[in-house]
Amino acid sequence: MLIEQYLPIAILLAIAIVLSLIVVFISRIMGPFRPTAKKLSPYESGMTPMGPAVRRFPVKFYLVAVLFILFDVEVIFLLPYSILVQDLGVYGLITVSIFLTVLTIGFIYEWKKGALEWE
Amino acid sequence: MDIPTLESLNLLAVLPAIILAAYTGLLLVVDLFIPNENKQRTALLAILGLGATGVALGVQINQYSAIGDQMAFGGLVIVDGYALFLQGIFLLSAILGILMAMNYLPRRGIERGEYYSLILFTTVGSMFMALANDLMVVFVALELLSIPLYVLSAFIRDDPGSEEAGMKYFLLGAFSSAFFVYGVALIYGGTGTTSLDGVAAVLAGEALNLPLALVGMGLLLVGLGFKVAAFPFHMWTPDVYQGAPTAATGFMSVGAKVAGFAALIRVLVTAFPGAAQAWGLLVIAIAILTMILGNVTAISQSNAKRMLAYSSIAHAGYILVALSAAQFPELAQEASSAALFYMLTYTITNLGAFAVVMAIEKDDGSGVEIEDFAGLAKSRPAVALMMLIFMLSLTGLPVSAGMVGKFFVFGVAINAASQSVWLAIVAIVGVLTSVVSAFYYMRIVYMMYMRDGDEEAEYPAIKPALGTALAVTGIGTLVLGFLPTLLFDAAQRALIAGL
Amino acid sequence: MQAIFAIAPLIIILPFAGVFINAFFGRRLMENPDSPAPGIVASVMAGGAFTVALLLFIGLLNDPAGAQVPLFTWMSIQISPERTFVIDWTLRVDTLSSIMMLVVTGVGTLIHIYAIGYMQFDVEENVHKRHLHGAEADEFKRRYFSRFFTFLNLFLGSMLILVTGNTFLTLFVGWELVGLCSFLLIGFWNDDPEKGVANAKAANKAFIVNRVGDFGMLMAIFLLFWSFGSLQFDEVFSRGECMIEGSQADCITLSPEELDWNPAATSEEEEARSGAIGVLASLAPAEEGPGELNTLIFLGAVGFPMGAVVTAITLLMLLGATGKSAQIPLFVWLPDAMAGPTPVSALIHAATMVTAGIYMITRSNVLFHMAPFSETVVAVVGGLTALVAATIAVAQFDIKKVLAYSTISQLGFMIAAVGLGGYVAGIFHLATHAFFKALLFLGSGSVIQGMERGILAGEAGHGDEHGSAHDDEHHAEHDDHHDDHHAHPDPQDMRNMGGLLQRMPTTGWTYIIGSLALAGIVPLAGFWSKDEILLDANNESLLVYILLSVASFLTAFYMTRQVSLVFFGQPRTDAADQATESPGVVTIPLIILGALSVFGGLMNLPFEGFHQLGHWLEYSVTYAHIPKFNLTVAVISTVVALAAIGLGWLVYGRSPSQSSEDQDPLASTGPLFGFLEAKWYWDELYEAVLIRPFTRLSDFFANTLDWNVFHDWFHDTLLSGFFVGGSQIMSKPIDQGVVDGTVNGLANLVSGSSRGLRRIQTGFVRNYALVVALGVVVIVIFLVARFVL
Amino acid sequence: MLQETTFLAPTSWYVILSATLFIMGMAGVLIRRNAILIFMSVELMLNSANLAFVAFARSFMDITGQVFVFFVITVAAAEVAVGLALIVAIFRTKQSIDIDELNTMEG
Repeated sequence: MLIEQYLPIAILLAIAIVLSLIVVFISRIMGPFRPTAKKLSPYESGMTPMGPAVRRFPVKFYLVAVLFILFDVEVIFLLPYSILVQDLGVYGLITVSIFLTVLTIGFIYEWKKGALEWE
Repeated sequence: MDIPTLESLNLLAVLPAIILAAYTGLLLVVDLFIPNENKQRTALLAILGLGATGVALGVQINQYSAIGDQMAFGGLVIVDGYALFLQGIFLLSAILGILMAMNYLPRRGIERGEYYSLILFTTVGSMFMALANDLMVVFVALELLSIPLYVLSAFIRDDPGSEEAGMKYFLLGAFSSAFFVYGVALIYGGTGTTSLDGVAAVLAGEALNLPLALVGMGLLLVGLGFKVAAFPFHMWTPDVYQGAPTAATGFMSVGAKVAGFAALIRVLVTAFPGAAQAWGLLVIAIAILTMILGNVTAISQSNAKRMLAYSSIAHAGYILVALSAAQFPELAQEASSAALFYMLTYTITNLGAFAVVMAIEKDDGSGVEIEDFAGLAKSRPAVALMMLIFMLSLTGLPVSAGMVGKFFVFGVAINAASQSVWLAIVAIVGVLTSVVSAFYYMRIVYMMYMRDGDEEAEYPAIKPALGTALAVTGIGTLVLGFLPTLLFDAAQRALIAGL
Repeated sequence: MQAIFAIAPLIIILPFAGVFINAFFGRRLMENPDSPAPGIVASVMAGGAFTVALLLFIGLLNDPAGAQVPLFTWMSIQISPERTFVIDWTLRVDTLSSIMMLVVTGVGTLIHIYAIGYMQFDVEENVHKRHLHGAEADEFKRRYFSRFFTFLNLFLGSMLILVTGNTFLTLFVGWELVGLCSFLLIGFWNDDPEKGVANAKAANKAFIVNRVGDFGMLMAIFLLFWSFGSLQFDEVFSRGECMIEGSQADCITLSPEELDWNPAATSEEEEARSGAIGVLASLAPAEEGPGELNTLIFLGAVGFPMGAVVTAITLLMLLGATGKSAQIPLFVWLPDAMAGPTPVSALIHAATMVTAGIYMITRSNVLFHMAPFSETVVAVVGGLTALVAATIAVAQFDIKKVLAYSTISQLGFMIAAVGLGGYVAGIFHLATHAFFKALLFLGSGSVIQGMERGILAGEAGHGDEHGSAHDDEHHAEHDDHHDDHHAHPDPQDMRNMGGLLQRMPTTGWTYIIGSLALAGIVPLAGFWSKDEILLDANNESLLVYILLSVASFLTAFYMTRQVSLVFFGQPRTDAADQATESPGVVTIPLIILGALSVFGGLMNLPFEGFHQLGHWLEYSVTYAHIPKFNLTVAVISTVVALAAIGLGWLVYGRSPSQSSEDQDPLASTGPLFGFLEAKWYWDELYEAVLIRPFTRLSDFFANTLDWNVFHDWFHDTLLSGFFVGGSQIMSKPIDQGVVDGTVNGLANLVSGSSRGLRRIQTGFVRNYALVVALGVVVIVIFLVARFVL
Repeated sequence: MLQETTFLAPTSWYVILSATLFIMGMAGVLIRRNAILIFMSVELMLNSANLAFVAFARSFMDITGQVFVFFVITVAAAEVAVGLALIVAIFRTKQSIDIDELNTMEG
């Protein structure tokens, strides 16, 4: 294969970038721009804004993030398997089910530990 | 493409490890349904599982002479005498570790079922460290071993010391394992394989890219050197040992260290006989520095746990002495068996020492200063006697396990001295430093027997669990001292086919 | 081997049985807290060991070749595919070890018996000191009385392990065990209200000083194993002699039958043997010396001439001997060791343990014979020690201190003897010295307790007019030093004694006999053995001869001084006045030992046909030789001794001082006497030469190796050059507590550097990471360099 | 084993890149004070190793390297889990994750 075959992709990229830029700036270019404090204040559906827009996330999010990572990883192993599922046959099935059992154990654990209850 | 079959996995060969792994997962779930007030059951269950594993292991050891070495997981894992012997050590230390914890955790009010599961996880990791025949397995085992330890050392919630210990251990551990991984990457780049035999073969023949592999080996040395707390990768040890709950410290001081050596010896001896001179010199240098630093720094410690941490660094040095003799192929076997035996004696003695520390530690975790040993001989003669035994053994005075272990280790170094005079030097440094070590070990003896503690200092009651642990370790130390041949032969037989 | 030798293991088993009994049932044996049961058990065991020793001795009379009685295989290590290194625990019964066994068990038994009486009183007194009453007191008695005898038996067993060992390793095990016992027994009263700490310190001093010696031993053993491939006595010696002409390889792979030649071979057997090994035929002691020992011994990659290696080994052994046998420079621990109860001083620090060094050297006579240089060093060290210690003894006032230094000096005699190749003389003196020095120590113990009884009596309140008058005049005219000197007279200070001969006749007379024996008066035991040593010295080296002669002059002198201070003249304190004789259990051993001190010489008279000991030892000591009796030497030594006694009598005996405050007559020599009284400032010398420099050096370590320096350099200069804020990591100075004072000068060095090293441990994760990273860099550089170069 | 084609970058480039990343990660660990940043630096080191693995695997046309990468990623995830938990715990007690404040133990 040759470098030329990348050309369409390159063009597509270029167009995408240009378009997005246009979309972003067109309003600024076209419309009038007379800022006031109210206008600049973050929009909270009409209410007067309270506190800074940027706040610390509660630790819960760390927890969720961690859990996400853990279960995200299993995809790494499942993807190759899913491709070869036919060839691997029983052997693959058993192996993967072992893998999933282990993950499930982890899942049961955090479930019982209440990591999944939001409040 | 060829699909491996379940037969090709040869799971039977690694049955003990698999049993333990499965059991651990199970225990983790079962523990959820055990009410908090009697987590002791979890501990008993854990011991049960270890026992079952032990049985399986025993059967294997029995058949070993008949069957010989086996491969499993298509050569990723090798089951030889070396692995069997070490697995034995790991199970022993795990059982003892749990026994101690059963008494200790409730007192500190930190008993949670996870503790026991975590110990089992670590043990599985250690076992695979010993079984590994492929850097991939070594790496996964290494992490499976380390990560639970991070948690264990931070196990006392919102106790700054414990948290600090956990954090330090974790950051540095991750740091060093990064080196390890990169080392593997370089070796893979240099030789095109990660299997130990493969690497050896390539290095023996026309290496694809030798310096890459060599540097990779160096980085492996870093990663494993960190686990065994060898200079200059020892820095985490004192802080972690001091901050972590004593039960965890005791377990960590043997389990992790021995596992680290298990992999270190296996990797260097199996995969890098080609580069023996290179790592030989490195190991010698590291051994010398480790022994000196550990022993010397231990002297000015005032906290018993910290002192023992430095002493454990020193002992890593002694084991390295044996390893450094293993650079000569004809001595590799003797050297490794000396190391194995030393690790066994060290495991038992050191666990015992920590058990004593736990026996005098107060419920708030204080009372582990060396001064707190004062007058122990009066108030707790039995415990003091135990500590005396352990201290003598750690010093290496006759007739104790430690003396025999040192004798073998230095003996093999002396033998190897006919090959390179460095070995002589390392042996001499070893003897000198163990003389030095008498200073700080005897200081505890002096405290116990020649100083009066305050009379009303009352120590926590010793529950049967801890008592058992103490008895086992104490008797073990003496037996190993008087009848070393018993196990040394075992250690050697372990090596006949191994490595 | 004779059937009788099969009982050899008993000699070790019995004492340990005693240990077991006393350790576990000792207290139960003492239902009545005053019952001497544990003591009796221990004594019986010791006596049993003695009978075993006797039986073995008889066995040896029939079969002098002796035997090696295997106990069990201690360890076996696969050195290399074809060779296994086995250490059997084998008891070696030969003429040399049997002599040692007899002395150890014999004297040991007597001292055990004596200790029964002594310790009952001693424990009683410690109960008083601690103001214990009722059950508490009883428990105290039970604990300490039985503990003492446990230790004593343990010592006996260990000492026997030492002398019966068949390999250097077993010897070393015994070596360490006796060291441990001495440590335990010196610190026996470590919880004594006043002297407790001092005792503990003394114990530690002994322990640590001995570690230095042990280090020498250990290195010697490693070297031995390294160059001769074995630790078994016979193998080592035969291989050694083989290597004089053969190569290391040939000799180490001698076939077994060549190995088990027995050193007791008589000369023609030796011829045969040398034929067998094929190298000893040409070996005549005359033509030996480093010159001949130029075959290479390979240590590591390099080969050294055999002479050098053997010299190194023997010198290291000497270091070990100076530790155990309290020779220059390591003798400082022995005087402090007198902190232990008197039976301990007698048994361990006079009769047996301290002679281990002499035994060890005699045992290795083959090696020493190969290294003339070491022999000279040994002889000179011995001679010097003999002289120096003797001078110190002249100016001591503590009755036990005098004996302690006298012991050091006598050990010097023995070391000098073995250094001169006079192994017979050395062992001979070892035996006789064991008799009379044990006697003297036990006597002193009896004296001390007599004094203490006197003190108790005084406290009980009936001090007669003489005493009280004495009392007043002191209160009237003397400063408070003398005041409390008198109020609580130190029962060990000879200035407080005097005129005890009437009050303690048995003790007194036996003591006098002992001192005469020590002074070397015909025909007492001491004369013959010392004369034999002087003979050797006279033949071998003039220097040593002079040293020893002066030393023996001083010996006679200070003994006279002591005897006249203690037993003659008027009592100088009430205590001395009311001192009373000790009970039979104490005095009977004195009498027996007295008899031994008188007739002990018979075992080896220097006349043709009377050299029993000499011929006896020839079976086990390859280079034993018997010097020709030389009348002039004998006469000179006698004259010297008599002169010294006369002088001593003139100075001390004729006009005995009346009160305990009188100056010592010799004090007129001013600084000299002070110098001697201060023990040549030996400890201060160590303080100045070792400890203080070490401390300074360690400060140097602490400050120069200080992590801050390195760190600031690294971080501020390198890292913070690129990144901000790295430098304040290290800003926290660390000051750590001082090491507990239990470690001596050497430790100061180590602990100093230790504190230095501690600074590296800053507690900052990033520094740890930094160190790791540096380690990585070094390793990688090393490996790359290896590959590139 | 490796047939060089015109447009494939030579393996050495990847290795050099990975080495650079590794060093950067190392430096990050040494100079950062925020636990999370240190932790991310460690992750950077791990991933630089992954890059090397993949590059080598490609040059050898061998799958092992890629499999290893899977394992590294997995383990890294596990480490993240533990690490974050620790950091959170410490933040709860100390209200800060500046690791230079973790120096109560020393010597």
